[in-house]
Amino acid sequence: MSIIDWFNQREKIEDRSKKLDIPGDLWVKCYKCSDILYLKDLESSKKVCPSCKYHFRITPEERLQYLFDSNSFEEAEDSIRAVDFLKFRDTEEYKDRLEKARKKTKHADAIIIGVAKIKKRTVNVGIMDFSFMGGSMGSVVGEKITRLIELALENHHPLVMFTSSGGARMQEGIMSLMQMAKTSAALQLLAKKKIPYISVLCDPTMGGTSASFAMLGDINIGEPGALIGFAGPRVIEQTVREKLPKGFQRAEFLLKHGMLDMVVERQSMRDTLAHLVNVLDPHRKPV
Amino acid sequence: MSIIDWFNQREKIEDRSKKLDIPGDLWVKCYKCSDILYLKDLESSKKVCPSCKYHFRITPEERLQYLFDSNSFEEAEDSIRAVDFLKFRDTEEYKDRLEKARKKTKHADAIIIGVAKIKKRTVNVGIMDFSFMGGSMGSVVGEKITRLIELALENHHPLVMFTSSGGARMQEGIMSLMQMAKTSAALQLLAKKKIPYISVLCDPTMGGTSASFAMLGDINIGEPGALIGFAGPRVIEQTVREKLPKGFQRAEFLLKHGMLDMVVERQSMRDTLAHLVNVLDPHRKPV
Amino acid sequence: MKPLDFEKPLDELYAKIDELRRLSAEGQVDLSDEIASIEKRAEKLRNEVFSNLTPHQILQIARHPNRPDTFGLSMLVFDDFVELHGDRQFRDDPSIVGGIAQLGTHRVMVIGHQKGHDTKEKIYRNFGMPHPEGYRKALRLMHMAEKFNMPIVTFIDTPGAYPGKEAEERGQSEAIARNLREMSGLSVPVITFVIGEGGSGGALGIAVSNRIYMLEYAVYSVISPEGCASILFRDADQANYAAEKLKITAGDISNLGIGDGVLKEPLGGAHNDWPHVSETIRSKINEDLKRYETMSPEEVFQERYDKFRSFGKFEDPVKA
Amino acid sequence: MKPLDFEKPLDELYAKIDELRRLSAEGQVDLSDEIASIEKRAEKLRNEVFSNLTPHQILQIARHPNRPDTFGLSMLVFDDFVELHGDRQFRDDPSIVGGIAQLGTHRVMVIGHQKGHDTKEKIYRNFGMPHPEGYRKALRLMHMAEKFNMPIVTFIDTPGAYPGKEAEERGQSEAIARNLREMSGLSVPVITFVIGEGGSGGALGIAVSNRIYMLEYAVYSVISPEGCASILFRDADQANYAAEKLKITAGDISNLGIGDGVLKEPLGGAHNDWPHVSETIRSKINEDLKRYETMSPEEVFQERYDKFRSFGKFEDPVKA
Ligand SMILES: [Zn+2]
Ligand SMILES: [Zn+2]
Repeated sequence: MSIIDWFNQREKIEDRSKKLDIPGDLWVKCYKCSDILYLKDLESSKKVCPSCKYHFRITPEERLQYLFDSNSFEEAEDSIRAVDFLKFRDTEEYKDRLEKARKKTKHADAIIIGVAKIKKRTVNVGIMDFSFMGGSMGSVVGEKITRLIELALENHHPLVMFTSSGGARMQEGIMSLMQMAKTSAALQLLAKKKIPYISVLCDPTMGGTSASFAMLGDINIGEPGALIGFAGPRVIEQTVREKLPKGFQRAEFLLKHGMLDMVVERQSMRDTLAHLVNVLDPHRKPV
Repeated sequence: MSIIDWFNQREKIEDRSKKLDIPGDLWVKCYKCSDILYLKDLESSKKVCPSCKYHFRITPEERLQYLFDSNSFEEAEDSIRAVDFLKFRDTEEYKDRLEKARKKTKHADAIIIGVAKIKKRTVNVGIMDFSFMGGSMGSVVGEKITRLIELALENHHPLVMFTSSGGARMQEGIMSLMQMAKTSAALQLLAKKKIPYISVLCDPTMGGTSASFAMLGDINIGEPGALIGFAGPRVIEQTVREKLPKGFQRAEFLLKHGMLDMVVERQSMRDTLAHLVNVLDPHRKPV
Repeated sequence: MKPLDFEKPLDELYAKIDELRRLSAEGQVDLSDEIASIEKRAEKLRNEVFSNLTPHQILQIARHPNRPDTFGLSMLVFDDFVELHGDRQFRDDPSIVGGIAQLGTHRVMVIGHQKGHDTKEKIYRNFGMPHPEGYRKALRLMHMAEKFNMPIVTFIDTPGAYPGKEAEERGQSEAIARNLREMSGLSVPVITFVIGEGGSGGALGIAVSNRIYMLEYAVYSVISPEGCASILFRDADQANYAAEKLKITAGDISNLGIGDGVLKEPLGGAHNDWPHVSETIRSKINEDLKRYETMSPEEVFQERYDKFRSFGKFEDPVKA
Repeated sequence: MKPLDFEKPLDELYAKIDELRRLSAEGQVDLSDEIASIEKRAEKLRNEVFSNLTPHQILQIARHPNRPDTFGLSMLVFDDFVELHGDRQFRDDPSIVGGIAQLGTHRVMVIGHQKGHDTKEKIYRNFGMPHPEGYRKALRLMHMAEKFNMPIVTFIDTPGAYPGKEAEERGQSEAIARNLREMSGLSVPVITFVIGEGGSGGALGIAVSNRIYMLEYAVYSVISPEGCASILFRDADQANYAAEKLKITAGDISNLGIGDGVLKEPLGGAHNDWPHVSETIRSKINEDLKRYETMSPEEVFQERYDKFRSFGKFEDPVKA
């Protein structure tokens, strides 16, 4: 149900890093403090607003670039494709939505997975892409995450997930719900084998994604300001008939409520992850 | 710390079933509703006030009589005796307190243990005695409980504990604190061996007793109205500087707060225990 | 009891029959022929109505206020149900109930949602919408079941996990996620019956099971059709259509390979005959328990794991 | 910084020395002989005072506001301490902190009470008195340590578990009891340092350990001497006497067979020299970790179990 807010806000969301087409240069307006930022500056600060520390949503490519050793990412399982097995049609056909999302993001679905190196240590990494149909989890997302976990079960390297998702993909009905159980079940095997799993919850991590693999890290890290929860704020407000307090369901709120181990700024994320991977890695030979 | 209230209330407590010496017959005044009850009636109702259902504190002998098959109890480890190894003296010497308590209760310390049958099934049973120095846990209580658990580890019969205690026995200093860990550690072995443990929390179960073996039942049962908690009500009131609401730390309150599986009246206790023992018993041959 | 919308014509016929019977009984006229004829028509209409229910109509039956519930089934299907309470952490959540029961020589742990029937109970049970502590109680009981080697039976009937403020504060996501992971690792069999409304993660949180049976008029969905309509169609009135598209009925769930069978309900729906439904469920459980007795804990685990591992529909040219 | 009561005469001498030095420095008179003489007296007095501390005076040192704390020691003893938060259920309790650190090639999980120093931090950390969620966070971290085969180091410094309303509601007893049971079953070694106040169950809840070391002026007690006095003696002023009777000092705890060693503090107490204390603790941990490297998980478990199993003083004519 949490995906409700996200679908309602669709346009607004995609507007967040709206480019202002001022001739000559490219400028961006901060979603939070409304400062006008020079795009190059924003990029060199890893898409964190220098004025207010707002963490812009970023693409999987940007995340790889900011956090992992250059060119170390090797994508896996990139041939899997979603099918419209329910012949689902709302205001648009699922098929067409998929097509559009693929064109827009240049990705086959809402996640890429593979292995990458972080300060020379190999990790299994999955990065969700909110701009692909709200990062919603259908069969492909669930299958790729599961295969990524299976990869970790083979190579014994730590697993690092970056989540950003409105929840389950309604267009795949009950099958999308089952991906919650499938991925969590695979994590159960991972836990049994004592392979470390670090979950980095990015903005937003809601619904079926939050209520499955995202929350199950040995260590859960939040990005500053990330919205994280089961039900969406709008649904909650409708249910309890009151306005939610400022900061509700933000990463800092979850930290206080015991759900996250830490909230880490994007600037320090690479160091933090590299350190944790180093400390937890069962291989743990000096690199 | 919880034992504070209990020591402060000492006289009051021992007054609870004060006998009114009316010539000719023996009458008792209900601690809760102040009804004057004919002692024989009270005894035939298992020391539950017919008017208000107040559960009087009872002796280990009464508990055996009300709940277990007649004469089925075989006491174990009854030779262990407390020693005053700290030469503890407050307003009285520990030695003298022990002596008085032994005279009063006819027990060596604040617990009896052994095997008994309940509807023909054998169980390992421990029964604490609040009237022995407030049911406080010193080395002897801790040791007897631990040996009882070890007995269960050998004979594989379920363990049933009846707790009634103000907490650790201060007169044995740090050694009494360690009994919490010793008994809980033994329960860890019991859990590993999957031998069922039913904890029946009677009035009162506080402090170090509550914060160790009493809370660790596979199934936790409360007696109606029993006071159960870590800190005593008076200490809490001093700390938070407000009056506690009615019913705070009573068995029904703990049920609501998820700490107990059920609250069972003394009248149904035998049936309930027999049923649970029957269902959980790993031997589980029909009797 | 108020009839459901699509039952109204049927209900009118029954009212007619009752009236004729009363007249007959008063002895003024013999109306037995007329009665027989109308009864025949009613029977036919009933068969027609119930063999052509739309998903949205089925949803109404699934949500029927007199739908059999977890407590009722615990009493009717099993012997000696004893309720156990509490998550040992925060609260006893009345919207998920559980306890130990017996079935012949078997002991089972029964866990299920409880919506409540009258207004007071509904509020007390939060309309069957659990808080995190409900899932944590369920998990505690499941771990107890595993410890004592008891099969687990769960009954699903919830609009969903509660979307409230405190539920979020106390980690609704964490509680459900943990259950999914832990249930998948259990060494005892878990048999699930979707008896009413299978509402999304709120249902799945106690339904990572070896067997998932759907009562004939139960539903199971990733989102309520109303919710789906208002999001995707931006029009809550499209709930009918969404109910159809989402494939939420017992038949659909089985066709998709998620359900392991549809359990026939008495004509008119399970709310008309709880004992009938209980009998169906009991014999299903007995059948399954017999099978699980021959399986090792590892096989039981693996069966459930393989089941959920297989869920998903996609194209994979490489592995195809 | 305010001196403790029994430090006052000493403090006055030091003030005198400072004054003489200042005069000397101003070049008016040469006071070096006098200074040397008073320094000698101060040294002697200091040795006298600290070799004859009463348990109650030791308690004052143990509670010294500048006593080394868990955060400080985590930084000084180890490398790269990373704090981890939360119980994954309800709240992150700031009165128990923990995280992963390194010590040479070892990785360890560090957990301890944090009282706080200034008023604001003290309130934030509830004066080091944990709620149930503090114990649950500790347990989560201990299970993580066990999963990844990390030894655990705990630092004890608490007046006790918080005796508050919400702590009771959320199961203070349950949380502590569970920790006692679960800690006793850990397959990784647990090394505990009582660095300040070892307050009853609130301390024990993270101290079911293979090794229990006491800093020289730390205390460990079943109840605070003040509490004991007001209960048993019905007179809070008897706290001095109770402190003596309860046997709470490092020496007493070791003599009773509970402590595994007393770690010498710098003269005047650990609050004067955190690095000194850290060095002592580090070398103790290194020594122990070397030993545990040669032991199997089963042996590590058994060592701790046997230790706690042996606690208790009683007469047993039958088994004697
Ligand atoms: Zn900004
Ligand atoms: Zn009464």
